[in-house]
Amino acid sequence: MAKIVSLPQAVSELVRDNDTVALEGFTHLIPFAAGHEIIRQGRRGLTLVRMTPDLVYDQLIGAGCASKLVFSWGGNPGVGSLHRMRDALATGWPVPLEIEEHSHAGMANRYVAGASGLPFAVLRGYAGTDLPEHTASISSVTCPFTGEELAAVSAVNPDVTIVHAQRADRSGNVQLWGITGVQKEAVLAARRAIVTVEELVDELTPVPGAVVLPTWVLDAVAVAPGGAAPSYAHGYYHRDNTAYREWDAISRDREAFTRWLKSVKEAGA
Amino acid sequence: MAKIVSLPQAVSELVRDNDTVALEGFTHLIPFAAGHEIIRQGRRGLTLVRMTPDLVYDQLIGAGCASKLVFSWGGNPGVGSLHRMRDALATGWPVPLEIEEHSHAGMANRYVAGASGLPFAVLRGYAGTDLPEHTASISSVTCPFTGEELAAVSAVNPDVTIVHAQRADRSGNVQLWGITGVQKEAVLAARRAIVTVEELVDELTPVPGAVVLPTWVLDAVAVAPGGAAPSYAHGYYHRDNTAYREWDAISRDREAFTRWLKSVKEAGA
Amino acid sequence: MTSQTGTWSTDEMMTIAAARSLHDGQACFVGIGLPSTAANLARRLHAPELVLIYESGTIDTRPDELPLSIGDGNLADSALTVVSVPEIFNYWLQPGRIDVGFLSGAQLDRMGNINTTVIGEYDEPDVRLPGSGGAPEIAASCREVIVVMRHKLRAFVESVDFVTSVGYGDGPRDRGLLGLRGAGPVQVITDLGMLEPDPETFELVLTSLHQGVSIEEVRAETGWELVVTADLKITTPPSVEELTTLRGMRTVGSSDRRDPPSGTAATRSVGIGVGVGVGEDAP
Amino acid sequence: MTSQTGTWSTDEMMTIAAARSLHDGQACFVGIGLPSTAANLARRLHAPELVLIYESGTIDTRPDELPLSIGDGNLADSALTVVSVPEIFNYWLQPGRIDVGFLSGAQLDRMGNINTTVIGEYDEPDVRLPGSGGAPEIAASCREVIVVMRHKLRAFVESVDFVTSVGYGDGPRDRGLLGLRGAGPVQVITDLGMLEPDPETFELVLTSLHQGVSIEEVRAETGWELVVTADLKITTPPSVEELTTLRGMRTVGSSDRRDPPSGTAATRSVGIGVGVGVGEDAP
Repeated sequence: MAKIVSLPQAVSELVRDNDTVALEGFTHLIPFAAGHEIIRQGRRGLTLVRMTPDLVYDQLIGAGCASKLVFSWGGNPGVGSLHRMRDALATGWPVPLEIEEHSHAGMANRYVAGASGLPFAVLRGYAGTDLPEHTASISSVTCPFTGEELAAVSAVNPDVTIVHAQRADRSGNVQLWGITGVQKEAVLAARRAIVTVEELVDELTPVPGAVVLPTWVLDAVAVAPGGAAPSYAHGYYHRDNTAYREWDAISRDREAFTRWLKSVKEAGA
Repeated sequence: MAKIVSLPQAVSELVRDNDTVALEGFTHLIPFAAGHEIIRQGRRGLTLVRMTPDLVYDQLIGAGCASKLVFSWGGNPGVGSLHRMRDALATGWPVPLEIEEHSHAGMANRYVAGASGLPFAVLRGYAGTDLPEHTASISSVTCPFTGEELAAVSAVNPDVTIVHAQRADRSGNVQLWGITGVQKEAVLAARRAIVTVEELVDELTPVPGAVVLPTWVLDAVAVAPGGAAPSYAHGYYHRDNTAYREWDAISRDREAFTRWLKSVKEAGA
Repeated sequence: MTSQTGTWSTDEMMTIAAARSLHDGQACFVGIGLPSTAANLARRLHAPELVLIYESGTIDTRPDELPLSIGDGNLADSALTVVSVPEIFNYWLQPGRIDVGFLSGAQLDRMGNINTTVIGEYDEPDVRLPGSGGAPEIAASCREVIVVMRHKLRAFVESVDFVTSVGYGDGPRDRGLLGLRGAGPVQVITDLGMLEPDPETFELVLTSLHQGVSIEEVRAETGWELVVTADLKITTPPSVEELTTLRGMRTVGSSDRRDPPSGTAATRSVGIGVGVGVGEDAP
Repeated sequence: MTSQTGTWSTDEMMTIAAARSLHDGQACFVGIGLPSTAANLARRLHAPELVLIYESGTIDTRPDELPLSIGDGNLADSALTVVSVPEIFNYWLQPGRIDVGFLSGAQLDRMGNINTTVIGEYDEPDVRLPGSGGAPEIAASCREVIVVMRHKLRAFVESVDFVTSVGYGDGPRDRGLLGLRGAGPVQVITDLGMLEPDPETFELVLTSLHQGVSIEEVRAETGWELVVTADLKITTPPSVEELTTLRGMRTVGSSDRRDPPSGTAATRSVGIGVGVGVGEDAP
């Protein structure tokens, strides 16, 4: 059963140094507020898992929270590169960063395996590409019926998954809709799960296309209005494309980034 | 792209003797009208695939349409046995019936593999049971990462899948809701797909919990109001529990069944 | 065995004992028939936050009336969410996140193994039963399994004709060797009493008698040398609240309230002949 | 190369040529940027029943305005249905039911292989690119792949530094040996012309020049000995309808209509530096 707590309390109790942490949300509902809280609480040595690292992981990497990144597409959508990620990879600033790299199909299936209690998933993927030789979590299996060889990827089971949703009821059942990405799988694959929400409501009236996460598979629900900005929350606010473009200049420059980091830390004080 | 046609035309053009046919619908939205049309058109030698054979397959088996049944639970829910299925198995009346037997988890995953274009699926299943020694489509695979042995089931790819849905638009996009079972997977696993619907509408307004099947993965949509009776269509009509109970007496007796069969054939004339 | 003991039927005792075995806040994988009645009864009594999950894909259902089939419309209407059948098995049952699964069968053996497939040989059976349904994986993956079935000699056998669902296999180490994650059948609730696995051998032993039932009556309906625990208990009889609540539960489409002589859940769902056991009488 | 040829830009020509390559009724797996612009243009011109599928899970989207990211809210709002990301890859892309996939990259080689991962060595790259995204499986599973990218010498290379997405591997038999079901890159559309695989060798050869471009200009931007087909064509110039429709398309959140000098789709989506290629510049 999820406890309804503050975001600082949720992060304090459930996110630990050296954890494997997944913050998911495919373009939509990216849990930025939770990412910033992790920065403020100074977690270190995290293995960050996410299909599309996006700005939120560029920020966590630049803040020195991460020692490893597991991902399938690392860019600033429509803008360019993730400069903090590039800097950490190239120069080890502020701390060295290891990577484990997949395709989207591979990462999605790793979460599916994790959510399903299986040690691996099978897919038609990676054949002929150079990825398998660099990524230990890609292997192959032979179909016992046809003899065909297929790709296998190991399950991902984060210590903690954090997602953002539109709303929760007072028991901690969560509802999200619009583009729902891989959030259900990321939550069900995790040992612990935190959901930040735009609002608490008395009742979760049904919404077309909604995914519901029952309270008994969650550990904490925290109210964080605007918690997905500068990404968006369908039905609540739009994507702040200007912020995405402006991140390019901030993240290119260590000093500009350091100023940004200071402002995030002060915002929590 | 689905053509909007009559049910007799859909069955005539798309269901062939000796086909592997799946009529799916988990308690809800069972495509009885389509089953009766297959009986009227006198198809023979079908391999019938369905998690829960239910009355609809008892009827097809009794009518002599089937040479094989692939299933995971064969009963009249809440009432008792499927007597036509039992008779065919025990005495070969009216024609001998072969079976291929799974668990629900196994059958569901066979459809998932079929829908995913994979030759098999992996699950935690069957371990320690007597099923694998009688069912060739159950095998095992070893996880290439952990060495753990898991069950494998071969994909099901029906020649034709038939499902019933609440409604379609005039382009043949289909919408169903309530308990949606394994219908999406059964349709996507099939080489050809027919959907019977309660009604055609101008627009598929979104419904919470609805599954949508795009017209371009379907071959035919046929309007068949009441086409799921005596099962039910959520929002349209309830399950006819009396008919389920009455089936027990009809199906126990070859003569009573033969009279029923005659009435079904005449209903199409 | 009389059908009434005091002012309640043996089937009512079985249903109420099953309801008591569920704890508030648990997630319970519910079969139709008696498990569904018992789970909904528990939700109305001591376990208002019991999470009911049906294999048709409905999660956290709170039906006002008892469903007739495992896929009734009122299960979908009252559910927190409805998911697909593949999802309910793969994401919800398989990873071991369900606390309790209810099972039954045509045969149960001394090691808790269950048969719902065939009586006799597989290829030429004496009786063809409905088959597996969700049972094999419920038995494998739920944290605990509770078996509910009428205590009959033909059903409580030394060794099942066909292992549809594994209890403790051939002995205490088998579940581990097979990679089964759940604890297995921790309790068997019948119309005569309750059995539990011996902590050492995992053989099912009699731990409780329902009021008015003798050990001899139970032994007469058990196909193995039934061991009785030293601290054999007498099951607490149904309370007035339990009986009143059970009898006040309506089934969908029925105008009758339940009443002991003809309308108990157990009579309806268990007593429908060999091979259609509680929890197995619907897909 | 001038940025304008006649009254249209080279990027407009590329977008319009890409739009023309899509046929009505096809299902198209669309990347953001130029593929999205081209696909939405085709839907407004000759292919009203084109089915647009985005990897964020939106199926049959009909956005009034162009999305900015692959997961924009207007894609969900205008979709026939929205499914999860695992489902879009497993049920929709993987089985080979998508007709056309658009791809691009930082490097494309003579055998149609694409690199969006690194320039240089993997462990110590000269340039770290965004990585795979959906591309490897789009390249493997769509019935056909169309590559759209600006024709630059640094991008059109003899052999890619890293194979992110397989075109024809090392030769005509490789796709079959690898078990890849789709036909591979049947067309490469650039701002200079169009290339297609040679029917025998599967090497990319020049089949069409855009109006005003010379073979020498194309060769100067191609890192291998570019073969030119005997029946080299000149791409039909944009029609007034094509240009008007393209320029009339709005992007979400923008009050500007597109205009050639600064606002073309191609300028926006292709010209954002090495490593963020068309169709790869969003998750």
